[in-house]
Amino acid sequence: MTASADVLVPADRGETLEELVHIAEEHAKGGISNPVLGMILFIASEVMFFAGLFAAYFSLRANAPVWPPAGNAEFDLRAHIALPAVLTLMLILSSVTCQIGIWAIRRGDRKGLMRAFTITIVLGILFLAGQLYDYSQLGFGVNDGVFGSTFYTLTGFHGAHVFAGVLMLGVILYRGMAGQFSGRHHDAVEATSLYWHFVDVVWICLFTLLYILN
Amino acid sequence: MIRPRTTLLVAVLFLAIATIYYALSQDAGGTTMLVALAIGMGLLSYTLALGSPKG
Amino acid sequence: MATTVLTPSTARARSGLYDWLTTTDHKKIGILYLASSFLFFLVGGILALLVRAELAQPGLQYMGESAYNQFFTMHASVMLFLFVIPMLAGFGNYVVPLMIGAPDMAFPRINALSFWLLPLAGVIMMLGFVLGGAAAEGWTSYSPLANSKYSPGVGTDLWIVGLILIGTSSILGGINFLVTIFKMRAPGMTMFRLPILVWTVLVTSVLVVLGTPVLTSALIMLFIDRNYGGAFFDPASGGSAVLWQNVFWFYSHPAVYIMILPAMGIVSEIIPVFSRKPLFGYKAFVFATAAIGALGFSVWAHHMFTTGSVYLPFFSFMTFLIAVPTGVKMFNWIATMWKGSIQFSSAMLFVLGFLTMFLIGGINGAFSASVPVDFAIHDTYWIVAHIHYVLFGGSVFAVFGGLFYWFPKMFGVKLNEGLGKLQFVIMFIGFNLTFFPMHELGVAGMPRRIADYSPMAGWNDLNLVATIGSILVGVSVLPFLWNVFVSLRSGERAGDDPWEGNTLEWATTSPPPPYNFDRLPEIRSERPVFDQRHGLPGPAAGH
Amino acid sequence: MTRIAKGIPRGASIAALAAIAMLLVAACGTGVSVLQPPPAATEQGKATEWLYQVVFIVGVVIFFFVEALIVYAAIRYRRRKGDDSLPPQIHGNNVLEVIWTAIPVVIVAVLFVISWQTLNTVDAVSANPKLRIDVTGFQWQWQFTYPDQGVTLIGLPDKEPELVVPVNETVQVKLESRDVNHGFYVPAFLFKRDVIPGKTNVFDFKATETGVFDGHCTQFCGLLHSKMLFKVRVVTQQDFDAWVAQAQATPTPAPSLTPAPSASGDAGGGGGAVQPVALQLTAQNIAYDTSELSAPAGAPIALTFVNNDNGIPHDVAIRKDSPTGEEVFAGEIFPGVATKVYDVPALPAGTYAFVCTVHPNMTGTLTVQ
Repeated sequence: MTASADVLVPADRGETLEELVHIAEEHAKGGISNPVLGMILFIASEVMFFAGLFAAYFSLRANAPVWPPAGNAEFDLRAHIALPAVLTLMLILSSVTCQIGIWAIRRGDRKGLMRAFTITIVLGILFLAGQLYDYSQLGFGVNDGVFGSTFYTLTGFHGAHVFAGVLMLGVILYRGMAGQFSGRHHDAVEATSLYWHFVDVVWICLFTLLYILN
Repeated sequence: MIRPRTTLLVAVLFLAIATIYYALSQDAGGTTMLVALAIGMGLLSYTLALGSPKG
Repeated sequence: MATTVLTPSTARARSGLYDWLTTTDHKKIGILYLASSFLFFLVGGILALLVRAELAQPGLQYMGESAYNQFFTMHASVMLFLFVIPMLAGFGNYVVPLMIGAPDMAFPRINALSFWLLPLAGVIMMLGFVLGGAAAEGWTSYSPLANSKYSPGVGTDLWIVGLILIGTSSILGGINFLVTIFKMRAPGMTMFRLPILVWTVLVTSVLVVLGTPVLTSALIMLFIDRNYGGAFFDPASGGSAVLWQNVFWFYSHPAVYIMILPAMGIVSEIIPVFSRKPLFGYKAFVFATAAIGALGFSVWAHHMFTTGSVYLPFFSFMTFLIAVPTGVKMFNWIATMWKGSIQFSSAMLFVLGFLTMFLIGGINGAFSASVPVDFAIHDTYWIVAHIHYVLFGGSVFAVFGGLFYWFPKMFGVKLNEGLGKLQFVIMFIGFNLTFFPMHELGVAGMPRRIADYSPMAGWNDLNLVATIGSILVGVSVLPFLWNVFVSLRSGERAGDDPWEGNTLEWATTSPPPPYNFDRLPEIRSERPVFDQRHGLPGPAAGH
Repeated sequence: MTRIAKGIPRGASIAALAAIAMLLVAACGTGVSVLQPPPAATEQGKATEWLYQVVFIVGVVIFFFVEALIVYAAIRYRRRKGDDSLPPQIHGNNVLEVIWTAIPVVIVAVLFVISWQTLNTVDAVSANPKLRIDVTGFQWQWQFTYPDQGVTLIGLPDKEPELVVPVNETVQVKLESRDVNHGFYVPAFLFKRDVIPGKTNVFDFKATETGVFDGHCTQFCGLLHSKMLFKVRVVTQQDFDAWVAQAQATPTPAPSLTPAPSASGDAGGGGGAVQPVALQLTAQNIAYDTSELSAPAGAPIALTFVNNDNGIPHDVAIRKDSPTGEEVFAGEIFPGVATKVYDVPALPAGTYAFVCTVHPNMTGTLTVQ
């Protein structure tokens, strides 16, 4: 080994002062805001949370000799698809209204945000109520073998996420009424809407898997 | 430093691992987690690269 | 460099207990993390000593199987989830914002929440001991053993709840680190000028953010099985016992890297400073860290070779592959010391201990990557030796190195070097006395997690040696406690930069002001403080 | 600089020489075996043993080589007193990085390939083995069934079961669990395989020498995991045949595990001078439903024992004073779900313990007045 082989000076050194100033300015502008970035990372984490539940579902389903397991005619969820289908449409619609709210506040339209988010919250609550009603109509429980366990765990934890989303939307609404958001300052609104969209996407996967591909 | 689109290679990497894994083992559970990991990794690294200041 | 003295009025405006309970200052939260983790280290250590006491001789001398099973389960749970992971998170909390020249973490209040969840979770886990028995299924909590049918006690439910809280704390902490590292860097602190510790915390945070939720979902499924008649892991109702192992290890193998990568980061900060050389192969180090993180997600089933239900060559290959980036790191550390000017401070001694112990822990781990050899040593004391060489000989030695290294920054006083060296010598000898014989016990066939063994099995002497070693390890903590006590009272004043450090935390006062920096040096390499001390390197100024 | 640069290969070669010397000392030390598994007693185990030796030697060489580098660097480049000079600031060397990436890649690739080859030997399962044995694990004992010979053995806490097999013949073991995960491990075979509920694992072994070998449960399985032991006795074919004949003649050496008929009917029998006292006890979730029973002195007891644990064997044994005291009665062990009536003879007044022979943690007090 000789000295010439040693990398004595990293290649990326020696910016001019102008370059340094430029870097500092770029820092000040800085990409995505912290709350939104944090929320997207949290969503990535939630993806893996549901991955664990989905992994259990697929693994148990692959192990089962028949799916849905024999012995309970109620396991055929396609017979129950009407209400969940309506709920799915409601949740998709709520994502649309949520996004309308975002577009409104980006324009600085506070009233538009309030209106859109109120509708979103109402749709979210209706979804939860509809799901609870749906549970009450199903002829099996969480203790009915792997089918009951996976069904209620997947939909139940999704429901819990919808509930959390409704609470977050409520906080946004409350803060919005207090006049805390503007066209320039509405990171919390953006973050909440991303979460709401994510919850929507999870439901579409669940609906497809549990009801259509059952 | 790295263009956000380049970071999606991480997702491709894990999709490749998931594919190989499924081809070899036919294990539904593990494959689900690896595919989800590809999505999670992709989302995470893409936003981090997009969201962070240059340099 | 002149020492900047804080004006007392600003520094002491709000002090006392209330301040510590409500603080959102990353430095105070970091110290809280370290203190709470150290308390749990003592708790876990006492549990370990109880386990070792029972194993010193064949026969049941001090406790029944029930107590023994609770003790080893809680020993592992406390050490992994309430000591090693939070301890390293504590270092990250204290050091990362300083190293990147930020005033605080990105989300200071979430940071406080992350911390306060931990003691809460610890208390919930421990409550089992007074409510009819703590969890006793091993920290891996294999189902169906952990189902309510075979483990009806409330201790397991408390364990699950505690672990979910710890997981939540980790995820929030991981997100906080990622946003901080990506968004709060000082001007000039590009990604490839980040200190290696920051890189390791970054990769660790990715593992935490994407791995921990899988554990959360596994724990929730277990909780549903136990309390609401779920059937996920109950073969009698169509569930799968192997499924638990899959979801559990999908998190818990990356968790091993969560527990070692920041320790490697600490080592990578200490070696260059006490060798007076830059880290050899900085970029190789970054890539090796990323490679370990990525590979870490595709080796989970190497804990399940003996189940007969995993595709063995895939996981064997991936596991072997992890040895490569780990080896790269080892050679880079040695190359950093090569031709250096090595000072044997206590911090450096612990790091040298780390290198040796981690080397053994890496090699004896490679045995398990070879599937047939794993069939011979899996679930024996060999594995106990392996995890302790990695997590104790590795992580804990690095933790003590880090404590000696950053203590002056945190409190403005140095820890006593003599006591530190005494501690190192006792701990190093005690550690090897405890865990090296376990290799021999393992190949001889002693299974792990047994409360008792036959006096005819030929394991008596080695177990006695291991127990004596464990007492030495216990004793070695005493000089440290005394050291902290006397040093805080009358330690040698450290000054801003007692070790001639490289990274930005040494550019501010000891302890730093609440907002961290009055002014930052120019950042043109991964060693801004070194550059400032020796003159900025430029293309023209090559040595 | 040049002087030090020359020092590197010299240092490395010194380190390598030291490593090899130490290795030779370790290898040649007659009668000294460090970190060696017990001599393998099966064909499969011998393959694993060979692989272990290879991995071991590679590991030891790497350890001494790297450790020598660490020690050499630490001593050779220690800071002398009063030396304040700055050593050369070397940031890295790409050639070296490639070398110490490539060499480990080659090493692990070789290890992987030979491991895979050995795995194929160890894991191979014969289509027509000479002897089949069904091994069932349950908390905290083993049951060995020879389906073709009609022999069943079951272990008890004070008497670990012994798996008897002929030497030099392929034996196929089928592993099943009735409750939680267990591990079938024989150190001298250098082999273990998990015993998992809801999943059947199969492996072959061919013992190469006669003798008695210890076996353990290695997968933590609850309270008395450490007591879940067994032995493997490898005998010649003649001895094995003789053993089988003897085992078939004596009606099952250990209590039978055949499911009991639901026996509410055949209880009424045994009418003696004194009318028996009826008592009931239920076992569920590895626990008795009560910890207190009482009965009058001098009267026989008709103890209706309901075992509600599906597939898990229980019984009721009555012992004087304490669960470890002198046994005065032992009922038949049978798996659930089933019910049996035990005819317990009349007992003198006193305190007794009732306990499950299979699960010593299931205990209660029987007061006879």
